[in-house]
Formats: sequence, structure tokens, C-alpha cells
Amino acid sequence: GGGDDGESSGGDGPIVVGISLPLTGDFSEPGKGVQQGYEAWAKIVNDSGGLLGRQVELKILDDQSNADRVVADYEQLIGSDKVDLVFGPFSTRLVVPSARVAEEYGMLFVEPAGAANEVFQQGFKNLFYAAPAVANDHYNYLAEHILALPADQRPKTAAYAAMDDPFAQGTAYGLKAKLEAGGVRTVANEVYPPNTTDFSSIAAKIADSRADVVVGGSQYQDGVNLIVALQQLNYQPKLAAFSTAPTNPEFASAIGNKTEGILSPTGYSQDAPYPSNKEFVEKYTAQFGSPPEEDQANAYTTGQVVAAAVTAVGCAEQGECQQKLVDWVRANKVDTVVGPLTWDETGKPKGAHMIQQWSGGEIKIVLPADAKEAEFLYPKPAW
Amino acid sequence: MPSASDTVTAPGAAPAPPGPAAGRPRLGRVLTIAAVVALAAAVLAFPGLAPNPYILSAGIVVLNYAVLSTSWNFVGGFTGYISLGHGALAGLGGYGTGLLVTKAGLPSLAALVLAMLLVALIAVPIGFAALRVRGASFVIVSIALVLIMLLVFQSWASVTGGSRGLVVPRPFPDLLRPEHHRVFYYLYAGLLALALGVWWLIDRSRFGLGLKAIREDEDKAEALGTPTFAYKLVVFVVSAAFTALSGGLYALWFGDLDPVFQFSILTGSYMVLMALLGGVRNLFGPLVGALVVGTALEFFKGSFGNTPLHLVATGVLLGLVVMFMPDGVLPALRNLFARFDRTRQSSIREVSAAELRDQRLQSTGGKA
Amino acid sequence: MASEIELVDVQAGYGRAAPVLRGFSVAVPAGSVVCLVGPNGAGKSTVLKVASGLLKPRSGKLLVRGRDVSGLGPQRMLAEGVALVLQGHSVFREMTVEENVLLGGYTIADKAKIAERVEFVKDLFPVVADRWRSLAGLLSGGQQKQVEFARSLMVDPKVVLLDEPSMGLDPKATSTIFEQVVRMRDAGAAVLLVEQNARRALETADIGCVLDLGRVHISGPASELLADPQLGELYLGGRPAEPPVAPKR
Amino acid sequence: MPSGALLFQSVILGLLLGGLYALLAAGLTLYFGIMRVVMIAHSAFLILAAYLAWFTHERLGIDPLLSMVVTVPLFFAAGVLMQRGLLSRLRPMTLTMMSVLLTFAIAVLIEGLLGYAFTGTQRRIQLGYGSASIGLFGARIAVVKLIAFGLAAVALLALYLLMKKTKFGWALRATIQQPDAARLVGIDTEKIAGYGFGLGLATAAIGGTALSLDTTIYPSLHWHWIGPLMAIIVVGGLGSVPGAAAAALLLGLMQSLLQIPMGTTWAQTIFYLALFATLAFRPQGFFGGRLAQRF
Amino acid sequence: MTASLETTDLRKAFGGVTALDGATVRFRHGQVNALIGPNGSGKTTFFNCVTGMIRPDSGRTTYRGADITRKAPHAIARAGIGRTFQLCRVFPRMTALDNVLAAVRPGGVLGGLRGARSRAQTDRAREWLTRLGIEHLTDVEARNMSWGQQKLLELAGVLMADPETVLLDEPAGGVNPALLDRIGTLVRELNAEGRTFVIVEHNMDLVMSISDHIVVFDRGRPIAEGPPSMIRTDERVLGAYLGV
Ligand SMILES: Nc1ncnc2c1ncn2[C@@H]1O[C@H](COP(=O)(O)OP(=O)(O)OP(=O)(O)O)[C@@H](O)[C@H]1O
Ligand SMILES: Nc1ncnc2c1ncn2[C@@H]1O[C@H](COP(=O)(O)OP(=O)(O)OP(=O)(O)O)[C@@H](O)[C@H]1O
Ligand SMILES: CC(C)C[C@H](N)C(=O)O
Ligand SMILES: [Mg+2]
Ligand SMILES: [Mg+2]
Repeated sequence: GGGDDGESSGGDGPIVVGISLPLTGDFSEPGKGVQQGYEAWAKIVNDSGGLLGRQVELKILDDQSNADRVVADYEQLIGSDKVDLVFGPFSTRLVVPSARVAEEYGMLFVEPAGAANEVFQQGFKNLFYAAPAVANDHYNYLAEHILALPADQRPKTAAYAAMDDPFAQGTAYGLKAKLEAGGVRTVANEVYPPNTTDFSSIAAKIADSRADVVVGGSQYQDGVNLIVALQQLNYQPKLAAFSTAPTNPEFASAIGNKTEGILSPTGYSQDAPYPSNKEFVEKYTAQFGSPPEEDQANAYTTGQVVAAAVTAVGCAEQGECQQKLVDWVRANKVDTVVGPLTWDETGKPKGAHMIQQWSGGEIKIVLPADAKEAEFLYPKPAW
Repeated sequence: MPSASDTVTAPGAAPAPPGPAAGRPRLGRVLTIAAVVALAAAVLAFPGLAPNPYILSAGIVVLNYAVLSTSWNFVGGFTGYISLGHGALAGLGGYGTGLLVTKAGLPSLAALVLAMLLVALIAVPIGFAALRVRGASFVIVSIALVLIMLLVFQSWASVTGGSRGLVVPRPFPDLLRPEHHRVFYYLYAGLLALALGVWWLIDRSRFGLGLKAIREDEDKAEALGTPTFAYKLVVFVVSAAFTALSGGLYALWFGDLDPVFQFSILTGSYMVLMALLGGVRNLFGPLVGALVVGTALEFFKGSFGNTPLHLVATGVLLGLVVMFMPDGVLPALRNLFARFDRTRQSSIREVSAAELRDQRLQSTGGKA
Repeated sequence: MASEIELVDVQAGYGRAAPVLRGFSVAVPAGSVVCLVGPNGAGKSTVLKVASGLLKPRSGKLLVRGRDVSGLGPQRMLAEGVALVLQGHSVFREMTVEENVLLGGYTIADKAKIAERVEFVKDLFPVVADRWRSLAGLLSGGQQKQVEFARSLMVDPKVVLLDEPSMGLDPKATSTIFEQVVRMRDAGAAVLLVEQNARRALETADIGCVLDLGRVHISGPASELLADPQLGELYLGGRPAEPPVAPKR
Repeated sequence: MPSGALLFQSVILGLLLGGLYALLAAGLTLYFGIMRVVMIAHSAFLILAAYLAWFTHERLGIDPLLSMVVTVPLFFAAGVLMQRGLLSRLRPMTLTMMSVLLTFAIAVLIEGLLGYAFTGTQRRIQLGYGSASIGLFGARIAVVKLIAFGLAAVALLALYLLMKKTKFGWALRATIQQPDAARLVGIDTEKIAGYGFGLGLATAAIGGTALSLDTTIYPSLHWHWIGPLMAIIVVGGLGSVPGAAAAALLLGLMQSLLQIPMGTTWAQTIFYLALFATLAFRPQGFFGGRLAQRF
Repeated sequence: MTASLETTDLRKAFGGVTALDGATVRFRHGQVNALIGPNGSGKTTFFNCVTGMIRPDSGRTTYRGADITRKAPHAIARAGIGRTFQLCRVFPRMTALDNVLAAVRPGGVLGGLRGARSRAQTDRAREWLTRLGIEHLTDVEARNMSWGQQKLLELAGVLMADPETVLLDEPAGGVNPALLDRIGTLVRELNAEGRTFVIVEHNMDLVMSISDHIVVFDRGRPIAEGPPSMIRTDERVLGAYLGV
């Protein structure tokens, strides 16, 4: 609960940033990653003198991965605790309702994890997604690469399995649309609810289709389970791509290290050459003992975007200031750890994701060509 | 005394036991009326007193719970059929309203009322299936209802939006958020008053007594000429209609519907918890329960914010109620008062056979 | 000689309500039948519940062969040789007649003994043998009662407590039960019998005891009670004093 | 039209799944049919057992199956305690309803405590043989699924024999139906009912361990299980262990086969269709069939 | 006199057991009828079939000329047939007064919304409790009553519903003999008001003293019928039932 009503707005007190995160429930794992990213941002900002000369202070509530809660949380943060700024929660499903609260209180709403198209179709005027690309564009480089292969090598058939979740489906169907347009036939297309734990039947159908390509629209655990179930059936595709799961640090051990050739899109690389990234990776590693992953980076990016606006506009409180912040973000380019970002009218970023691939027990960027750390393996080795 | 309790002496029980007991019902009635007036005043004054919009929105959540659990109590309290699936009816009300606004383009209020009617209509076949079975099987069916609805609303994405959810446009787009809250607060208060009024009406009616007879022994009630199935169905539909109204209002207020939360067993079980905590045989039982539980939920959230201990607290609370106050807070309080008044506790026949004969001779004397 | 079972000045009741038994005493010597009669709600079943250990008395004593056993539960009482047949219907409804009867011998370890008793009760109540594999809950009211009685006859208790054993039974089965009561008494058991079929019961009993308002109203040799005209009118019923009256209308 | 190989594979998967369902539902059958208790918390205990298996594997590095050495007696004791300390104190008249709520409370409590202890993160045991499988006429059978199936078969057989052939089984049923009469024939009703409940929970310990071998677990997973399991015991005829087992196999098989044309989500509706069909046409269940108490 | 309640060839088998084996019975209007027979001869099953609580396998029931064979129990109750249960059914957590009041029919859709505890009905309910000697239990919940008290309460409830025809399943079971005389008188009084009774009972004193007409069942069908004087001496009855 919050007790410090209102005193923090304006003046010389700390700038309070209100955030609600899924620290428990379905999205708790990535939710915690986002929390770390936000904390790293606050520390780095404060260590270098704060924003507008004021310290920043995070006020983080747990929404239990529950859409009702997330609304109540932002309601409380904005209406009752009178925070100066808000950052977004994790996952499309929570971003949409909370963005509305922020909108109705006129707050700038930069968010780290509302990647699905839905988010940008609500007509929000204050929302910006702080990452390079929306879900449907995650596989753009991969699609280009596959379709550019010589006809005899190009895969003929593909199987898709996606969680019934706006983000997960967005990634898989983004690729599906492009491959189908390029002549790759869809031979299996499965959707499963978020709480599915038994993937054997889905795997059986995919294996039975003998598709050349398997694409999983996954969050984390569902990806792991699907891969294990496919391996239990001894299915060996030429190409296997799964969203988010393979970039998780736990991934390899979760599937018994049988990771050979698995692909995944990512919006972030620890080795990316962007100016602020080096500082971020260093300081983050110092603070948490391990280098940042995508979720942490997206959170950090969110902080960077808001900080840039605050610094440029020169204010950080509720009221008129917020509209000025929104206008500034809309009109400017912001340099972040995932690269320079700009947004269209709906708050959609205009970039693309890179493609990573597992080989020899490590995950490396393989696409696009100008950023690659390793060669793209195709057809993939057996897993 | 507005109460479904069967232990309470009926008003105007003329030859009832003499002594202190005789004066009590009247005093009790005065106290009750005073309490009701005070409660109503408190409810109406709340928005003016709420320090900020967040508290006001919490008030709406509590009122929503109060309406839901009062609606639940039409079935649970009268007939004793414990439904853990009423959350599904609220969800249907919410989705119905939302879909009618977004897909059919109806104005919000019309959508709300039409959705209520539709849910009442759907409740007929649902009730038809569910009420055929009793006791534990009914509970299972009610749980199944939620799970089915969840499956359907998650999978039938082309209509319901699936797990992407459904966004319901605001009924009053021009209102600022605090004003919006205030309007919905009063709408909910009105709905609560309506639900309470109908419950009260049924409670004191013959229909209500028939429902209570069903609760006690369904076959017996049937043998006495109560059309038990029709009675159950009617009250189920009434309950469903109020639940749907509450759910629909919520959809209009909240704006974002997600199947996972609209069709959650937890919603239904909160209704049960609240009604039970307050006392299912009492008009104000569910309301009291909602005040306690709703406030407690907000409080737990405040104090254990980032742990799942709110679940632990809910579980412990429900367990304590079931173990120690199975009749609810209100009856427990009444028993507490009754303890000072032991005169009416005896159940043994207080007249000997000889006295009984004498009485009888007197009464039959005239007839024979 | 001490009685087989004796209740001394017992107070007992349910929950927090006023007591049902208010200083009740009765003694049943070995080899005799004591019959308890009284109006509905006088407390007769309550007496048997106390005597069998189902209900703990609030005060007063329960003696078995002179030993104070107040407060023991029903299993311990069974071990003391005290068995109760409940009023109403207490068969295990969803078990077969076989299982019901065999459960009557739950405490008997000796298989041969069980088999012998099974033959005995089958013989006594033909319906038990006829319906051996039916679910007991599906029998008619009187058939269930017979199964129940058969179940309790599986053991040979020293003290038998019977709560309205003839209720719902047809005349034949009623006779069988009263015969068994006599047989048990002759075998040296102490029988405490509660009956609303009061005249028949008092004809069988040695001692009668009239209970009213939770106290002994009067007790004495059964034959004397039977002869008492006032008792007859108040408690035992009889030929209607006046013929059925023609009503006013 | 699905290929023959896919059909065959699905049949195998369905049978393996059905076996697991049978084990998971066995406890519910016990409490529900025989003891008149609707044990909503059963699946929460399954998940708890699965977590304990996961935890022993994670922390001690030993095979999760070994955790049963501890969890089975532990759950048995917990069951005895739960019955003696909580359920036996409920009023007999409202037992069925109140037990629903009480066990619901326990389910929520377990979920909350699991979340507190292990966070809401999804967990999965990583076994060396996790993705190993053996071939059978062109189909593949995962080793972990085979182990779970074996556990189920053994546990169910033992349970059946215990209930039908031993004095304990009889005493348990008698206790539930007529506690007073049971006490009067010399049954220690409290002890017996406690053991009965303990037995039910012991099956949850085995079931949870079997479950943990090849699935992801998270604290709120039990809601996902309770619906299908309840449907199984109703279809099987409340209280009949063989009935529940048959219903479980059948429904598991149907679910698996229906997934081919309908997909995972819609295939789950088979449980509820079967539930409603049963209640409409044969409320006493299709395989068990005890008396409907009326008059 | 016309037949009021009539069954033709009712049959009902439960698995292997034939409970009713072609029961054809006529009960006349305005009489006190008794239905007797050994345990398990099908008397209760007969009641259950007549009142619609179980469906006969075949056969017909008519009441005052109308076929009621397939009607729902409540419809049959509304047609004027009330009954009690052998194993005694009361509403356990209701007071005696409410138990009796619950028997009042709402009458029409809106009738259901009328107050349940109107003065007139309450007075009538109290009168029934008094006539059955349990008025001191008016405010006691039924579950806290002794067996016999519950039996009497059930009877009060049925009579409150004011049925034209009353089926009583062992009304005397467990009722004190002194009160039994009372019940006998009551039945005759009510009968004189025009009510028909069908009474299942094993207490022969009561049966013989109050009934006009006796039907004897054995193995699911009537084996004899007639006035008490005739039944008392009928040899088949003596053999099958009275056991002498
Ligand atoms: N479970 C109970 N709770 C509260 N009061 C009870 C309970 N059982 C019986 N009583 C009361 O105790 C008194 C005595 O009951 P009991 O059953 O001993 O009577 P009884 O003499 O056996 O009567 P009957 O001949 O009707 O069986 C009655 O007035 C009854 O109302
Ligand atoms: N639901 C049922 N299922 C199976 N058998 C039944 C069922 N109901 C009754 N029966 C059987 O039908 C026969 C007739 O039973 P019914 O209850 O009608 O007898 P009754 O004449 O009322 O006997 P009593 O005098 O003992 O009450 C009995 O053999 C009984 O076992
Ligand atoms: C890229 C991810 C951070 C996006 C997130 N999983 C979502 O649901 O939108
Ligand atoms: Mg008694
Ligand atoms: Mg009968």
C-alpha cells in the first residue's frame, strides 16, 4: 500500500516512477526480469546524478499476472500515490488494460513488453513500445533468408504451433504469412491455450506431417515442453524456430542440452555496438552478477526513453507535463541499448529483430548478415 | 426481522413463550431498521468521503462483490445448492454486454439489459441440466460450467476475441476517470438495493418457504406439492439475471475482458465465501461478507503485495469460517446475544402426559 | 448381586440445550427384561444412547456389573458386552445384506463362530437369506429392520439395548423379535427394551418403567403396570374410551 | 484424413494419458463416492507432490521416483490429520457442501504456499531419460510416460484389492454410511475414516510424482486438473474405483484422438460433454452404479 | 359410491425383485382404507407409484377418473393426494411451525409472492400442531425432535396441505399408544369431513378400529379385500400376514 500521498510531485523530492509487474502468476519469470531491468536503470541514473537533478525512486506493485489487478495497481499509483511517471508492465495482455488507465489520467506510457499488434490498434495516444519491432516482424530476417535460398534447398512444408496469446501468435503468424506467400506450404497449424502442459498430441501431429520447418509461437515453458515432446517422437526437422524460450538462460538445461540448431528472434544482444549498451551490460552485470537478457534490456530501454523525454522537456510530474513528454517522444529519435528507436502514430517501433541460433551449446546471432556472430546452419543438425 | 432464518420466531407469534423473549422481536426490529438506515447512508456518502479515485474504485469493487454474492445467495441461500460456477454467469453477462456494444453497436445501457435477458435465457437450459442433479454432483457441474465457458471463450476467437480479450468502449467517453468511477459507484449501489429488495421479497414469501423446503428435503417438498424443479429453475434464472447485470456493469466500467479472469473459479468461490461468511440465510449476510472479504482482499494486497500470500490468507479465512462459523457472522452474533437469554433453549416437552391430557380434554371437550 | 447394567441419577442432553434426562435411574439385572415406556419425546432413546456410550451423561453414573463405565465410547461398551439396536433405520444402505450381517461380527475373530451365527440369523429371518446379495438400502422398511436386528444378533451380548425393535415389522417378524428377547433373557442376558407397542412389551418384560419428562414416573413389576388403569390411559393406550365420534359437520 | 501412423500413435498416447488420469482420479473416487466428501484440494495435493518430487530431484539430485519414500507416508499422515482435525468436525448434515468449501480453502492455501515457496515460475524436472523413447510398430513411447503408466496400474490394483477384499474396506464404507451404527458394531470410526482419507492422499502422492516426470508444474496448475478429474469420477460412477479407471482410459483415449481433427482446446470439451451426457442419461454413472437414495 | 383412487395392473420390478406384480386396487371416495401385508409385499412401492415418485413399469393409475400415471409428484399432490413417508421425512432445519407452513400451496404465479406467514395460515398451522399434541414444539427445529415427534410433525404437515386423499405410510410407527387413540379419532373426524384415507399400518388394533375397507397385499398384489370383520377371519390373510 502507499502512504506517501502526493508529496513527491514537483519540487526537489525524488521523482517517483509507478510500475506494476507480474511478479507472481503466469508471467512471473519474465516479470522479474523486467523488474531487474528497471532497477538497473534506476541505479544507473541515480549514480550519475539522477534526472533533472532529482533522484528517481521506483514504486513497484505486483499484479499477480491478473488484468483486474494491473488496472487497480495503476489506478492506485496514479490516483492515490500520485506518482510522477509510470512505466509499463509485462506482456501484451496486461499492457492493454493498464495503458487505458494511463491514457485516461493523461500519463505518458512507455512499455517494455506489449509487442503484439493488438496494443497498437486500441487508438492509444500516449503509448510507446520500447523495443525494436512488434511481434509480427520478429522473423523478418529469417523469412527473407529462407525465401532467398535456392529452390532445391528451400523448405517445402512448415508446421506451426502457437500459444493462444496475442504475442506468441503474432510471432508465429508473422512468419507464417511470409512463408506462405513465398510458397512454403503449411502442413500443420496448432493453437494451444496458455495453460497447456501436455504437448504429446500436438507433437504427434507435427511429427506425422514431416514438415521441413517447425515454428513455435511460444513464451517460455510451452516452448520447452513442445521441444521435448517432439524429441520424444524423434522428429528431425530441417529448421526449428521458437520465440522467446531459446533466449532464456535456463533453456538449454531445461531440454537436456539437446539444443542443436534451434532458432529464435531477439531484439537485444549483449554485444550490440550501441553506445549505451556497454555501460548497461557492465553495470548490470556488476549489480546482478550475470549479464542482462532481453527482458531486462527492454525494461532498461523503457527507462532510457522516458529519461530522454524528461531531460529534453524539463519536467516530470502529473498534469500538463505529461502531454509535453508524449509530444516529445512522438517527434524524436531515442538512442537506446537496442539501438535508435522511433515510433509511428500508434506507438509502434520501426525496427526489426535479429535471429539467433544454438550451436555447440551456445546461442549466437546468425541474421542479419551484418550483425552475425556465426554462420546460419541449414539444414539444422539433429537434436 | 428481514431474515431467512428458520429459528427466529415469526412476527406476531402470539402465544409464544412468555417472559423476556416476548419483547425482543420488536427491539430487534428497531435495531435492524436503524442498522439498515445507517448502512444505506454510509454507502451513499462514501464517494464524497473517498480521498482519491483509487479508493473510490476499490469501493466499486466491493460493491460489485456485494451484488455478486447477494445474487449468488438467491440460489445458495434459499435452495442450498452451492454453485461454485456463478463466475461463469457474471462472465457471460460481461461478455454479452461487451459483444452487444462492440459487435451489434447497441448503446451501453441497452446492451446491459439485453445481455441480462440473454443470460437469463441461457440460464434456463443451464439450470435445466445442472439442477437435475443434487448435492455434490451439482457442485461438479457448476465447476464444469466455468471451465467450459473458459474453453469456449478462449477458443472461439473469431467472435469473442479469444485470449486476446475484448475491449468494451466506455459508455461515457467524455467523463474523466474519477467522474466515471462516481457514476458507476451509484449504478452499483442501485443494483445492490434492487437485488436486496428482491431477495427480501422472496424470503418472506411462500415461494421462498418452498425454496427453503427444497433445501431441507427435496423429495418431501415435492410430495407436498411444491413444483421443486420449476421453483429451482425460476430462482436460478433470477440469480443468473442479477449476476449477469453485475458482470455487465463491470464490463462497462472496467473495459477489458479476458476469458481467464472472466471465467475464473475464484470469482465464483469469492461469492460463496462472502455469502457464507456473512450468513447465507440472512438478507444482509452476503453484503456483510463482501464488505469484510472485499476490504480484506485489498488489505492483503497492500500488505503482502508481491507474494501469493493473499491466497493463503483467503484460504485460511474460508477455512476458519467453515470450521467455526458455518452459519456466518450475523447468526453467530445473534447467538452471542441469545446466550444471555437462555429461557428458550430447552427442547424437551415441558408438559407431562397428564397435563397434555387435561389440555386436550378441554380443547376437544367442546368438539366432541 | 449387582445389576448387569445400571444408570444412577443420570443427567443428559444435547448440545447446550436444557437436559433431557433429569436424574434418571434404572437397573437391569441379569436374566431379566426391563421395559421402558413413555410418551414421545420423554427421553427413552436418550436413555439407551447413554447406556450404550453414544451420548456422554452430564452427570450421574453408568455402571456395568458394578463398575463405573461412564464416559466410555460405544466400542469400549461393546467390549463390555453392551449392544444397542438403534431406533429407526441404521442399515448400511449401500452395502449388501451380506456385508451388513458380517459387519455385525466385526469384533469376532473366530471365522467358524461367524459362520455359525450367520446360519443362525439366516434361519431366524428368511428375508436375510433371500436377499443376501441385495443392497440393504433397497429393501423395504420392515426388511431393513430385520437385517438390522440380524446384524445385532451376530454377537451374543450380555446386555442388550433395544430401541423400538418392532417398529415397522409385520406381526410375524414382531413375534420373532419378542421370541428372541425371551431367548436372550433365558440365556442370562439383561435386556433393556424401549417399545411403543407397550402392552405387548410389558407382557414380555419382567419390570416396567414409565418415563416422562426425563424422569422415572413409576416403575414396578410389568404385570402391575399393565393392570393400572390410569397408566393405561396416559401411556399405554387401549381400547378407545369412547367409540369414534361422529363429527359436527 | 489422418494417417494410420498418426492414429496409432494417438491411441498409444491416449491410453498412456488415460492411465495417468485413472491414478489421479482414484483418490477423488475414494473420498467422494465412499466418504461423501468432495475433495477439491485433491489436485492441489497432486501438484504439491509433483513439486516435492521436483524439489528432491533439483536439490538432492536423486531420481524423483525416490521422493515417494517420503511423500507417500507424509501424505497419508496429512490425510489422517485432515480428516480427524477438520472434516470430522463438520456437521454431518451439511458435510457434502461444507467439505467442498473447506477443501477449496485448502486448495487455495496450498497454491498460495507453493507460490510463496517456489514462486509462480513453471518448473519441469530435467531427467536424463526425459526425451528417451522406445519404438513400437512405428510409434514411439516415451519412457517417462511408460513409468507413469506402470505406477498408475500398480497403485490402482492395490487400492482396489484393499477396498474390496479387506475388512478395512468394509469398515470404511460402513463408517461413512451410518457412523452411529458402525460404532455400535465395534468399528473405531474415527480411526477408519482417517485412514480412508489418508489412503486417498497417498494416491495423490503417487499420482503427483508420476505427473511430475513429464510435465510442467506451477502452483495454479491444479485448477486445470480438477475439471477433467471430476468429470471422470462422475462418468465412472461415483465411488467405483474400476469405474473411474475405465472412464479415465476411455476419456483419455477420446481426448487424444479428438485432438487430431479438433485441436487441443476443443478436444478438452469431451470431458464436459461426457459429464453432461452422464448426468442427463445415467446420473449414477456409466460403470459404477450405486443406489440413488430416495425413499 | 365412486372409485376415487384406482390402479390397474401396476407392475414394478427392481432388477430381479418384483415389487408390484399386477396390483389392481380401487379405493372408494370418502372411506378410510387400510393397506396391509407382510414386510416387502410392495405397500410402500405402491404408494411411490401412485404419488409419481417412481414410474411403474406398466399399469395405470387414475384419480377421480383422470389418468395420473405419468404425472410429476407435485402435480399429483396438487391434484389432491397427500402422503407421508414410512421413514419419516421432515425439513430438519426448520421449526415445527415452518414445517407445517411449508405445506401451504402458493396458488398461482403471483400467489408465490404472498407472505408465507400470514396470520390466517399461522393460526391454522398452530391448530394442527395442537391437534397432534406437539404444540409445545412450535419453535423447535425438527432435527432436534425425537422420532415420534417427527412422525407427528410430518402428519401435521400433510394435513395442513389439505389434501382430499391422504396416504399414510405407517402413521403409528413409534407413536405413543395414548396418542395413537387420538390419531385414530382424528382420522375418523377428517374422514367425516369428506376426506379419503389410505393407511399402511402393521398395528392391527388401529387398522381394525378405524378402517372401513382393508386391502391385503402379498408379493406385490392384493390377495384379499373387504371390511375388517371379513379380513380378520380370512384364511389367506391369516396365513400370509397375521402368522397364526
Ligand atoms: N439430537 C437432538 N438434539 C436436541 N434435542 C434432541 C435431540 N434428540 C432428541 N432431542 C430432544 O430430547 C427429547 C427426548 O428425545 P428422545 O429421542 O430420547 O425421546 P423418546 O422418548 O425416544 O421419544 P420417541 O418415543 O418419540 O422416540 C425430545 O424432546 C427431543 O426433542
Ligand atoms: N428402489 C428399490 N430398488 C430395489 N428393490 C426395491 C426398491 N424399493 C423396494 N424394493 C423391493 O421391493 C419389495 C417391496 O418393497 P416395499 O417397500 O414396497 O414393501 P412394503 O410392503 O412397504 O414393506 P414394509 O412393510 O416392510 O414397509 C421389497 O422386496 C423391496 O426389497
Ligand atoms: C518480446 C516480449 C517481451 C513480448 C511479450 N512476451 C508479450 O507478450 O508481448
Ligand atoms: Mg425414541
Ligand atoms: Mg413400506
